[in-house]
Amino acid sequence: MPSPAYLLKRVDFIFKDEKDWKEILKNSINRPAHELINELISSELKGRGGAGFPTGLKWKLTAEVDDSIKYVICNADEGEPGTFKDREILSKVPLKVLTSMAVCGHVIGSKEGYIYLRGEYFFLQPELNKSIREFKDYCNEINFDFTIRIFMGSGAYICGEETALFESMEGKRGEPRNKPPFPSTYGYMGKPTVINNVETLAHCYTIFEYGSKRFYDLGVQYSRGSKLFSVSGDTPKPGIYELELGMSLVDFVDEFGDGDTKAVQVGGASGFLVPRKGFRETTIGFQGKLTGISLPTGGSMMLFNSSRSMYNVLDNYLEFFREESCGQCTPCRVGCQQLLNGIKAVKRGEKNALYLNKLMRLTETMQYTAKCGLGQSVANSFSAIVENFREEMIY
Amino acid sequence: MINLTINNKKLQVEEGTTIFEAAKLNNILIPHFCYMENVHQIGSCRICVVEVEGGKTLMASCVTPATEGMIVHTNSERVRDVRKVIFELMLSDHPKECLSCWRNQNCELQDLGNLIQLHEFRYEGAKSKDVIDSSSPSIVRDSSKCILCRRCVTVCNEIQGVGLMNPHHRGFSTFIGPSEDELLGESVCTNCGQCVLVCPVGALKEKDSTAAVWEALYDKSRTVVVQTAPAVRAALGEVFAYEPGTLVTGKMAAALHQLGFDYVFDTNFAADLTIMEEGSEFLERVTNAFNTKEKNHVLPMITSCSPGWIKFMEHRYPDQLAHLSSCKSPHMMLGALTKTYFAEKMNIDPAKLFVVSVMPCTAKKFEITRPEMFSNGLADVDAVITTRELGRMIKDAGIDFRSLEDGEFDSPLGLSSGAADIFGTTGGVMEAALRTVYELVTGRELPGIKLHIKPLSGLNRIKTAELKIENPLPAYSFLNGVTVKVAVTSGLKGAAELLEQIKNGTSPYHFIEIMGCPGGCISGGGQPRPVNDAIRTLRLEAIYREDEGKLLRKSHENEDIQMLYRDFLGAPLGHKSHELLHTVYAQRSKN
Amino acid sequence: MAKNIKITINEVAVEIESGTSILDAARQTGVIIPTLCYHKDLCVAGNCRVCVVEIVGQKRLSAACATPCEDGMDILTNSFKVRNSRKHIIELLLSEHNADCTRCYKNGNCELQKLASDYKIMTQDFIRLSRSKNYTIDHYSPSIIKDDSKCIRCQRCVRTCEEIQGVNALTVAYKGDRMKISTFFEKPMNDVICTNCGQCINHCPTGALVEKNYIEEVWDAIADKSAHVIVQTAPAVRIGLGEELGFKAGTRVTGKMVAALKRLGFDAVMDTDFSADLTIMEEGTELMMRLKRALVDRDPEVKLPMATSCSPGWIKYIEHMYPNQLGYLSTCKSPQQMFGALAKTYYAKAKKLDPDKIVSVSIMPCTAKKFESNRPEMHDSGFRDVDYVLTTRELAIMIKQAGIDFMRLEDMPFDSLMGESTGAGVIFGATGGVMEAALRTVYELVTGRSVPFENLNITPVRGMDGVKEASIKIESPIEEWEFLDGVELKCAVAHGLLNAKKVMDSIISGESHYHFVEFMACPGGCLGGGGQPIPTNPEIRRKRAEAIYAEDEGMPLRKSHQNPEILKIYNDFLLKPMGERSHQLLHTKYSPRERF
Amino acid sequence: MYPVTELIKNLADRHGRERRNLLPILQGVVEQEKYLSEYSMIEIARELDLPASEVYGTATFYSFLEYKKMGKYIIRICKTITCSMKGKNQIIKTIEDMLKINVGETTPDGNFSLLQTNCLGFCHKAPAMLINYEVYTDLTPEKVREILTNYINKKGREE
Repeated sequence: MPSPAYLLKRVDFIFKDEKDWKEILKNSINRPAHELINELISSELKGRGGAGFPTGLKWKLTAEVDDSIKYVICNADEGEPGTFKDREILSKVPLKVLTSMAVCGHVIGSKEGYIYLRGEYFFLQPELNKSIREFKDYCNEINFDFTIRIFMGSGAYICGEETALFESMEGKRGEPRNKPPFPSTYGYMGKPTVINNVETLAHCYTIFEYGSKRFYDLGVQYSRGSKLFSVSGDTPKPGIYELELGMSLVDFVDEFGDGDTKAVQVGGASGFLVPRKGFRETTIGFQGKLTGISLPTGGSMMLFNSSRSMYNVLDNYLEFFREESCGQCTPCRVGCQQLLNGIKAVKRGEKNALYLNKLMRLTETMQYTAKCGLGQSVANSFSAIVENFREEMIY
Repeated sequence: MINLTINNKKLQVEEGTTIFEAAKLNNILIPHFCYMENVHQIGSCRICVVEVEGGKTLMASCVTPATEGMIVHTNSERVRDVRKVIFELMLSDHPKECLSCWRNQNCELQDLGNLIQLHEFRYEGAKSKDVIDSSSPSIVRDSSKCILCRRCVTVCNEIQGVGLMNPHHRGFSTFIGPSEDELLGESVCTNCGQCVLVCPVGALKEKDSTAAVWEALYDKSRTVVVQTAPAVRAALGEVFAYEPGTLVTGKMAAALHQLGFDYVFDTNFAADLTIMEEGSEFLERVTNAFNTKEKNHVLPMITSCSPGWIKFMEHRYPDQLAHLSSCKSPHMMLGALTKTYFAEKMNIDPAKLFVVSVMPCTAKKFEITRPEMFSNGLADVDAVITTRELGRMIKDAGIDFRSLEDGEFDSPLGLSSGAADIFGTTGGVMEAALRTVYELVTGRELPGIKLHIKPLSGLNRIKTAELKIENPLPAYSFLNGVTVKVAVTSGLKGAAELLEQIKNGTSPYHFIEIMGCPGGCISGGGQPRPVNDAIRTLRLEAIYREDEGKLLRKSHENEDIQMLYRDFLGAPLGHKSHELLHTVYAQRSKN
Repeated sequence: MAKNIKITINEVAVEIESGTSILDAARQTGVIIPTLCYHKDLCVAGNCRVCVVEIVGQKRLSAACATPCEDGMDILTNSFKVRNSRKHIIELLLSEHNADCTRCYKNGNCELQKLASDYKIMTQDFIRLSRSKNYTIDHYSPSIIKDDSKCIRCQRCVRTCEEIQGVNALTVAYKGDRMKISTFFEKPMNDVICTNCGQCINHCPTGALVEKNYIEEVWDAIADKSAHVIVQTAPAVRIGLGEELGFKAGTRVTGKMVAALKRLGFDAVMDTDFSADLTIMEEGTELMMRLKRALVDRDPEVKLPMATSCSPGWIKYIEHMYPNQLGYLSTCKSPQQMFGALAKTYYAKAKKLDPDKIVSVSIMPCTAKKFESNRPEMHDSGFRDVDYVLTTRELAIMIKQAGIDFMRLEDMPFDSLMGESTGAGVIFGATGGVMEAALRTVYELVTGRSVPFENLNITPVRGMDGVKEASIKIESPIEEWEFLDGVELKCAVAHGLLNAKKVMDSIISGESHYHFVEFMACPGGCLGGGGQPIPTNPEIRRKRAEAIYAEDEGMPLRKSHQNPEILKIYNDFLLKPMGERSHQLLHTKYSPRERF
Repeated sequence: MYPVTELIKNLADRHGRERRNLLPILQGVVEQEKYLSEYSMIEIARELDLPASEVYGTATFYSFLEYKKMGKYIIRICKTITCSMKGKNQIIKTIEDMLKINVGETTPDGNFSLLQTNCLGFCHKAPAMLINYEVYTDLTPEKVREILTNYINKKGREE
């Protein structure tokens, strides 16, 4: 257990002003590419979208592929239930994101950047276009050839997955592709592509601004830096908070819970549900052997108090997955339906409680064999809820 | 001879052959369902109806004898429509779950559907009672799939004479099985599995033990030993589309290795051991009878390697149990030895050993649950899988059986003689025993071309033979001039006949071999389908081919057996043999 | 040469080329991995997940068909995790599937059925979803029946229609659990751009897409004593039928096929090859007349190159996609329709039969012929030229139904009057066959000498690559055609509609200028047609092609104009090719169709 | 020339006629017509030289691209976990009572359609809803009634 002094440390990097973005952009694009890459690698920044892939490595891999056309894409699809931080970033500090995209273009040798904005954020467009025009003018001023365009999604949670996003941008159904090949070699239009979450690019900006040391000092081993958390559910103060990674859940609940928190959903529907008895040994951060388990997260924290029935929670998640699955691969398309019908049958008493164990084994199969993250992560919350709240599932 | 025309093709057949047989002889196949060669033709399903010119109604070709000048159409419009309706009526009371049924792609109803090409859904009605009886360790009965073709009734009553499977009630609520509330596990069922063999659909199946075997295979802490019965290698090929009667011994061993079994032994080794034990027991009884004065000798001695037959005798002739040889069946012997002799030799903890036997027989699944089949607290054999189940496991593991190179059995329990191989067929055990006993008594080889006793081979129900003993070795001088009379039968009907003779004391024989299934183990309850006399003959010939192909032809010349006695058992019928290799029998209620 | 890498599969060390997928590597080492959405003709989709295998060290299982091997990989195709997952996936597929196999057309030849029986799915613990979904069956098209209750959504049909045919009649629609394979706005197959080529049927693993079968109607026709039922068999049927009845791919069963047809009860068994030779006479003459109008009369609106018109799938394709280029098509009917027209006129008169009583049945390797036979303009004989069209598969079913033991039949010859055929007629079944047959006759008519190729095999038009070109120089022709002296007759052959589109686009853009182009809708030509036995893949197509060319070499006559029955029909009935009666019976016109 | 065809022509000129411009064009049509009719899909396919079924397949994948007749204002209530915890059902009940339609239906006068949608990204101000492209958060039954009435009036004013 980290020392008690290690309480929640509020941090303020992301939403700090972005007034000197021009200057950062200018001297970043004058620094050699490998230096910028090493800066990112030494900062140990990991993807904030939820997958947690080291950003430095991602840029490095794509930079190494020699191809005249490459793309930089900012993934602003943010469909994960309970997550609303990207929208805040894009409305408050859009230029940070644009700068990081330009620097990435410089590092990997790409001239085109796209922001994949989800359909539900249609109202963000006018504001964002204004910033892009402003950014474009400055780029022409320092004759740095990098254009950024917005690509609007149309309401499909699966398009948050990187290869489904490429398919969607290519005008096709958002069905994830086979991996390998990975985006760094075969991304949008078959060209090498870097695709990063909005918040990850915002953190890159911080690293280019203050150097990797300031970022590295925050957080704990394996989970460096700070993270934006979207807090919602049964909490007196829902909203967005930038906290250091590696904090323990018990501190978090003390701060944000309403005193009667029964469970916390970390990382949205595809994340992990931690019951009260698990708070003590769970920390928020990427893998690595801190005491107990640590959970990668896209930042969504939903708190449930004892008035909530976990059966309804799981029913809602499975309904969400059943509808949002792209329907391409068997384990996910049919698996979600079986899980949903299964828990309904158990609740109505048509199947006895042992059927839940069969469904648990089914989720294991889905985890091992589904083609993309959606199908693989249905198991996380299902097993947690069925294991810890079995009575609520049956009666 | 009568001449008739079928599908305007002139034919000539003997008097009395049915239309179905007449067509079959001339390469015209008429769709049929309840008819089965060598079982029965009772015309109950009406699928094989044909139109005879001049006849008012359509006639069931399997029961209508051909008459002079008959003009038959097997495919007229009327016949095809009727056939479609009958087929649909059968289907209306059949579950539409082909893909999760164990008979998928090996089911006569599916093949018929492929032929009739029915695509309408006209009749949907009530479903008959859905009873699943899995009380027996060998056979599972699922009445929802039963088509009431009554093949199992004929097999159980006429061919096996056990008389358990019978139709009950009337009209739509007719069902086939033991009586209403009786369970297979507690009935007189001998688990011989002949009903499973002839069932065209999934109504009767062997109890699946592949799950337990897979579990053991994946459990790294256990050593998994497998043994294969003599009759398996002659039929396993049929699961992989080989012609019936192809020997696949080498490929079978290779496949078992690839499946992940740690040691692949051969039940044939234990068959040689059985000959040593049973042969000595027979000699002991004969010496009591002819040499010493007490009259408490019990002859004739009956072989005891068919568990189906043993359970039948325990039910039907409880007071003749003394005639049974006290030897266990070969695969139980090998199981016992594995957990004692082999475990010691390789210093493996017997509790960690998991013995699997691949058998052509479903009754063996019952046999391993008998209380006497445990030595020092451990079950001799932990799981029995049939030839069909082994075929499925091989397919399940994605092994391309046909392209396997031949593998070998592991020593020390893998070597076997030709005499052991012929255990698989009716008359085989007797011939193997006589080869050894005759040589022990006279010092000379058994007379007869290639060591075969001609009258004992073949498929007829009861076969007898006599063997005159002249100038035996001095130890057996009292046998000089004695003619040993032996009898062999397969199928419980024949067994009942011989037992009646014993019961009223008129049995002239000294040694009787009885197998539970007609044709012996080559057509046991666990063998691939279909089975008819032609296929039995092909498998029989394959077994004899394997026997003749071996240098080692007699059980007592098997060095590993001699080493086993030297190192472990001492002498046949010794103290250790009694403890591990012999068993007792229990009297069971008559009905 | 790609460098070799070392991997182990089921603890057996193997060396393979880097980049081969795990599936191919396993196949080379004799390990079978089950697949469903994988097909040799199509790209790798990796969406059924039945072929997942475990790579030691990785938590998740990877799809064998889509994962390339890397050096030092340790692959287990049957570990505990793999077996459990595979069983679950198959059970999931079954829970959505209408498992009433006894009544399904594909019973016994369905990949899902084989998979379920190989991997012994005995438990039935998932909820039956198929009952709660209102699946629809689309049986409006004369060629194809689409039954959604049997679809496992492996998308093989969508990929076929897109990659091989470029028609895109089928697509994947909706999302999540409502995802299904459907046409534009779920319209019946008959109302969308579908060319009925049947390639989707050939690539569908289950009974979701099957051909509309007329077995019952043909049986009733045979049983009707008053009707005179005649049957014609296409060139590609005789080398495909054997596969359905126990023979290896590529076995020629011509004689047995005729014997079986006679045993089934057809009154006259004749050969489409006869009308194939007839097509060569008609089409060859038409080509000559076009060349004459182009080179001699300098007629501006003559359309060159002339395109063959014997593949109805191709005809419907060009009517949809190039409605104003129909002039390129030869006006000849397909051999099947020519035969039908003649059957109810020439044959009826010769055999003194009432045409109304004649039922003309044709056995074709193709489902598009079913559509062609009920096109409005195919009634030139006063009645419907061809009443029923059966595919090779349907014929095999009828033979089984009639209880004929096909293996033991002795060969029998075709009946007279329209049964004679030449080697040129037989090779119609392979891609490049029509071109070769035409060149053999046209070259000889023009120059009096036979085609300058060894043993008459014009090899450049043979083989399986998408577009093939050939050109023959015409020297010192006979005086009637001397305007052709020195002309280089340029021809092309395209099979598969995507290749057809390439050739058509290059013709329209003026990039290439041929004189004569052969178009076939199906890859491999008719021998790979939508009605041929399933499975069909590249090796099987090659074996069937070899069989056809072997049949050609075995025929006594090798050129269409040597066929005695053809000469007889011309001087008895048709008088001369492209004559007045030919126009009335053997030629047709085409109608432009909406593309969407 | 139907107005839709012209609209599609302009969109195609603006975005381009490649496959990757399909989605922006579809969105443009939905913005104007509120749904993709059969006719408009065929026009798009003709304009981009794409098979019609591909356009249909892609359009039906995305929940915002409706392919059935929709009202002028499309109300989308978020039904994901936090919003449904915070009383989404009452909101739906109020709207159903006001507009006399159930979820998934359109008012007879063709003004309003009521749908449910997945997470809108306003969980901290749940429950939330979209009307066409406007977001309304922290909804209470009264607030909803008030929003709807001024939509109805605004609607009235335009006529």
